Amino acid sequence: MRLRLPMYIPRLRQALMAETRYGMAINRALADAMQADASVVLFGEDVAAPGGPFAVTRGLLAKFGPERVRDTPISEATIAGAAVGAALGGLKPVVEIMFMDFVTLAMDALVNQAAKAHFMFGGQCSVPMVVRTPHGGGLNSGPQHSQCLEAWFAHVPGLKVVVPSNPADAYALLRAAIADPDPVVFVENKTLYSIKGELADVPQPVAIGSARIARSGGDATIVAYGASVAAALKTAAALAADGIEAEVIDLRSIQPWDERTVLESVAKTRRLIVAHEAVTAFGVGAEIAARVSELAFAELAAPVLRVGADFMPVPFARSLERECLPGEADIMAAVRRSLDWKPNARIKP
Amino acid sequence: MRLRLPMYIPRLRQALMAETRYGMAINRALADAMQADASVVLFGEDVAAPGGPFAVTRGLLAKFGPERVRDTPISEATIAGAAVGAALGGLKPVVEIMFMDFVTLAMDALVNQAAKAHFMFGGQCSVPMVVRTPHGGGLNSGPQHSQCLEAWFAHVPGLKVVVPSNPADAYALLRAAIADPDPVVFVENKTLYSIKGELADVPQPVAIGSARIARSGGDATIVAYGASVAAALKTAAALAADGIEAEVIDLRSIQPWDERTVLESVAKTRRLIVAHEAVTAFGVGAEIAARVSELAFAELAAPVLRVGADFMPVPFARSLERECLPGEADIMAAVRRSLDWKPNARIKP
Amino acid sequence: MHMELSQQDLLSLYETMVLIRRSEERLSRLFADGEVPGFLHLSIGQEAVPVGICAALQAVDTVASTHRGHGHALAKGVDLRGFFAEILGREEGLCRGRGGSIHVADLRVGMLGANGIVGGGLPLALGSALAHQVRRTGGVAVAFFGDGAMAEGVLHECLNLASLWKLPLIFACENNGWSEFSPLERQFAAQLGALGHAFGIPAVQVDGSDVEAVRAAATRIIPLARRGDGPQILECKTFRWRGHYEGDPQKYRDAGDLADARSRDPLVVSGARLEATGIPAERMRTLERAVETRIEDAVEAARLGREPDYAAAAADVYTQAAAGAHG
Amino acid sequence: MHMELSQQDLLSLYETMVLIRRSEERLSRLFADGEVPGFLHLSIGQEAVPVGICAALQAVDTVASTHRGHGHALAKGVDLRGFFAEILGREEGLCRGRGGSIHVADLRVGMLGANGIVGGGLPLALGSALAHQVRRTGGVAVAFFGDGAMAEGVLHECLNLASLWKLPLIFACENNGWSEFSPLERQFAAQLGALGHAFGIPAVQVDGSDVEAVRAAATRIIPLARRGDGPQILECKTFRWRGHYEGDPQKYRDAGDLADARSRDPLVVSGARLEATGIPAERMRTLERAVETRIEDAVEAARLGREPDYAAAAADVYTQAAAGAHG
Ligand SMILES: Cc1ncc(C[n+]2csc(CCOP(=O)(O)OP(=O)(O)O)c2C)c(N)n1
Ligand SMILES: Cc1ncc(C[n+]2csc(CCOP(=O)(O)OP(=O)(O)O)c2C)c(N)n1
Ligand SMILES: [Mg+2]
Ligand SMILES: [Mg+2]
Repeated sequence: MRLRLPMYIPRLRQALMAETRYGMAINRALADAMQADASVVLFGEDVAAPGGPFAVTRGLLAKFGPERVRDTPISEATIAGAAVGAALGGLKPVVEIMFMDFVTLAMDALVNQAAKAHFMFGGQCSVPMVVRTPHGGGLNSGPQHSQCLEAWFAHVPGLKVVVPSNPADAYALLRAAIADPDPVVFVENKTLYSIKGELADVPQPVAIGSARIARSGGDATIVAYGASVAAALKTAAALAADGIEAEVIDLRSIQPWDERTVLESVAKTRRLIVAHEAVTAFGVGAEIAARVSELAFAELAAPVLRVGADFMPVPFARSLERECLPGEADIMAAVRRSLDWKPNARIKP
Repeated sequence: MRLRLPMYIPRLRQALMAETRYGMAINRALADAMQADASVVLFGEDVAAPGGPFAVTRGLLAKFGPERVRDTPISEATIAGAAVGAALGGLKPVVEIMFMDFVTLAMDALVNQAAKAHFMFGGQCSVPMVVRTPHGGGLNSGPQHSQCLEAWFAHVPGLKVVVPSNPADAYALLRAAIADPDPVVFVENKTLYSIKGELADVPQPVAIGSARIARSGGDATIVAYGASVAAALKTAAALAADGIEAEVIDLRSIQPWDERTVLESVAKTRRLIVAHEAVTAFGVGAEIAARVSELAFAELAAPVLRVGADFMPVPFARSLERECLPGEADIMAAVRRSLDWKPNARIKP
Repeated sequence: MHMELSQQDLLSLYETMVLIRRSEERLSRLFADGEVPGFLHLSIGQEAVPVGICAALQAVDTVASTHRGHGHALAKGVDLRGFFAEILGREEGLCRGRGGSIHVADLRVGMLGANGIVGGGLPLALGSALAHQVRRTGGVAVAFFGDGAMAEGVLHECLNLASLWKLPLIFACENNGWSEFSPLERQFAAQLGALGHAFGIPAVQVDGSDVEAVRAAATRIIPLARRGDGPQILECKTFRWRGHYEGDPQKYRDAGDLADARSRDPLVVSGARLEATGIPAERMRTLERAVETRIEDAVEAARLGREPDYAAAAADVYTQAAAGAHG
Repeated sequence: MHMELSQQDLLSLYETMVLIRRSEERLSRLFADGEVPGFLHLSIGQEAVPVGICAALQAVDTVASTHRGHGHALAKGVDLRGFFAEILGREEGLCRGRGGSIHVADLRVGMLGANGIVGGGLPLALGSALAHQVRRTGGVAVAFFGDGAMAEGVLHECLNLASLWKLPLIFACENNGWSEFSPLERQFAAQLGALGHAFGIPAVQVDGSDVEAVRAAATRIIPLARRGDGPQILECKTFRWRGHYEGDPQKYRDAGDLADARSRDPLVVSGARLEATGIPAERMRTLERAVETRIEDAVEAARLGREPDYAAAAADVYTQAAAGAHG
């Protein structure tokens, strides 16, 4: 239940809409879910006593005890596989894979077991589990600690994938993911952990699969998720100074993704830019671009353009990483290209 | 070097262009590569003494001995990881992952190690290894033995991905993959192993990244790879009976893929259908559709359409699997939709 | 060596073994006739392992199985009609025709599924054991796995985690000496017992062709896991009579090895034991015929079953219709 | 216990340990000053392990390292300037600034790279050992790994395969008792030696703070692997002085544990041994100053280095420009 707050009581509003960091919003979602449902358990590397490598699970061991909050050895395949078995056994495990790069060690459990059990066993059971994992660069962590691999999971029928961009969504989507009967890959961009945002005392729920219009505008649509939403919003603000109104859609869920909201926006703006931090080629943006290019073929005034990381492993050095990862300037350039696109421009192969 | 055969000596031509099965073409490529280069070694589950689960490596142990042709235990992570180390150590390992579904156990080695070493170590070294793995359904093998996961690898900078559709390409692309300094994922559709095709005594080389125009036509372009090429060709033949000439492009390589050949064809036909056996959503077709929709925006007379497996794990029962996997009828329907597309047709979200 | 079983108990074990044997023989014929789609891995010769272990289990207990899972399924009590209907790819199948032989599951009886991934059942069983522990169900989980699966890293991870967390988990190895077409000695350099020992997990080795011996060992160690002593290893030496899958000509196997395998028939071992208890031959034949009748009934029902419902399958990718589109 | 080393040999070991210690201390200051991007995992306190082992290696031998790899790199003889330039993210770095501390590699000296994936170096080293065996290089491969890595399944797979194939592979465990913020006893239920034993792999445990002891053990077992006896395990008990990474406040660690760690300083142990040989204190100071000069030179060079070349990086995703586009 959401409290509707009278806007003329700013002090109350303040109290109920405290500023919270993204990491702490996740922490609160975990605590609230564990409080509400004794079957929710947490395990992963260093999540219990140490409180998580990014301090996201801090305090939960003290609150819920060592039976429900557990440190595991460095055994990603078994962390994920045990989550499947635990989910089949009546628990709602929330497990952590410390960096998304390490899901490479847990793919069998996620793809061959978790994703398929409900379907493959004829609907006999569900697999209510959540895998939390941080993706993304920006910390100069180098090629094996910076990847965005969510497109892999979106390609696997049976998995859901969400990537919240702000504390309120992080809270609400994690609650939704834990409540969801199916396996959800919950992706957290590491650079977001410390960002602040409002989180209501009684936060509004968000359904998995529903996008959010982060800014309205009629001239072009920018679809983004995760850390790229902030870049898209900054780009839109800069464009507004030039009188161009970009609509920014925060996708929030990648699988399923909110096709309707995107298409409605494109029907209005006739221009679409998809931005994410993952490598452009064969990334999430490819599906959105392909789908919108098909369904809105007649409406589009310019080709759908994609903005993502350059085609390389995420490099270590500051200047290299900065140049590799997409930013405001790249989104801006894409919007400009879209706006400037001439109907009879012909790009030769 | 390719022999140019005078067409008026049909008997000689016969002799030099023997019919070979796809599986045997791979076998011959392995044997020829091992003969030519002592650093080529083979290992995997049941590849040596048993000759491979699909008999593809039969006879190689006898020919090249137990040092170079080895059976491994059931340890996919280590098979792939050892290939990386062996490649760094001066060998050219060709390893087998028995079903593509099991690459889920080998992702770390492929994605975090093999794909990145050349880049991440500043170009000091290369990783000349090949992972052979069969994908696809059609044998009622069920959800964990039928997946097509090539899109994952195409999304990883540093890996190359090829999917030959016929014996001659299987031979030539495997030789190219083994000769390639970088890691190549070599995908074999299981239903192709027994198909026959011509293979010259001195086969023509094929470069990774070069597509093949399998049939010429001016009315629509069908891009396909692997087992879907045959379905595309059958569709094209059926269309020809109605006076419609579809051009069929066999992509052969997924990463890199031959953008130029596809764009040239689309410039001519103005219509594109992409067909593959993998799940449509977030599949290889998404990238091709997104890219062509962008680069050929002005040329396209209809939206790029995609044909792939339905969004579900590949089901076991015959009727279910048949309905789930894409076939001629689906490609035909897509071509018809493309041809019938009206410029002002407006599909509501 | 182990406590004497009553004739009735022994007969009941024998009956389940006969059920598995005859079911698989029937499947073999159905496969030869083209009525079974896909692969078929038979466990003929290995029946005493699942039967002996499952006889020591309770309804709350759970088992995770392998690609060679018919015995585990039938011994854990899955519905026989649903079993045949599944393997024949029918809507009435336990998995509505979506899984087949290699994915037979019946969650109602704690059978968490056959598994197409070698070693895949190990962490599933571990997670199930965790659920038993946290939810205090009083149950234990059993991970069945073959000797070939011992080479997978996940065994190591599961031995370690089960030991650290003292999980009620039984590692039940069916050591038939073969991984597909390769013999154990070229596949695995360790003894499972020594491995368990390294992790502080007690291990028992038992003649997997002797259902009483398997049951006795299981009856001894399962209560230990149940009461909180932590994981236990039960290694059963057994024999695979048939090829790795139906249709496998077994060229890699010499006649001696095959003869060895057939020399230890769990049905013969137990049959002889039953005979020694003075059971009338007629009673045995009646039992066998009753089993065969049940099987024929299930086969007939499966044959008459419907084609699986495609729309229902498409709607079952997620537990409930999700918002938005998937593609 | 082990043969006496000449003063000269001992001094050379000591010198390399000083090189590692001072390099990491320097890196720590550079990190605090914001000159090192990313994470930094220091191996201060553990220097005797890589130095003792690498002293027993030949040029042809290869080592696969971990996230805590500075010691392995320097002991194996990577270029010092390239080392600092890499960690500071310069074009002149060993990896042209693309890898950083956690990916330092120098293939010319057989250093196959630090590794961001715990356990990731194990199969790499195994593959390298395979290459040594097949190509008859006469070399051995060393897999360095921490106690935390022992929980990864890949260790099990590698022990098995190395044993089956009798590979010239050294499993070199740096057991510092910590996996990030968690102590060994909550991470791993087995002893590495017992595990090795199960696979038929000989295991030696050694005081990893005593470089002579490490060298002696390495000198004994490496020739066994080299001559074809198969893999060997060398477990070195050692101490991590610093946090898991620089900036880690180590709240999870009590004062006693930290004091314990510091009580066994490999430099002090060897320094005392050297003193006992009657070496003049002046000679030691000269040596230390020479090392410091080399380090300062490398740091200065790195600081003056160029920003890495982005176009060159983009062109280096594959070994040579591939046909077609990647996206
Ligand atoms: C991860 C994985 N790798 C390989 C296979 C192919 N495969 C199926 S069964 C099998 C052999 C298994 O041997 P074992 O565990 O001893 O079981 P058994 O067949 O003897 O019952 C192999 C290699 C697989 N299904 N999964
Ligand atoms: C596959 C994987 N899982 C988790 C991590 C995160 N991580 C980095 S170091 C580390 C602890 C490693 O402990 P240990 O092997 O003992 O090495 P030490 O840090 O003590 O040298 C962890 C969990 C990782 N890098 N890779
Ligand atoms: Mg076996
Ligand atoms: Mg450690």
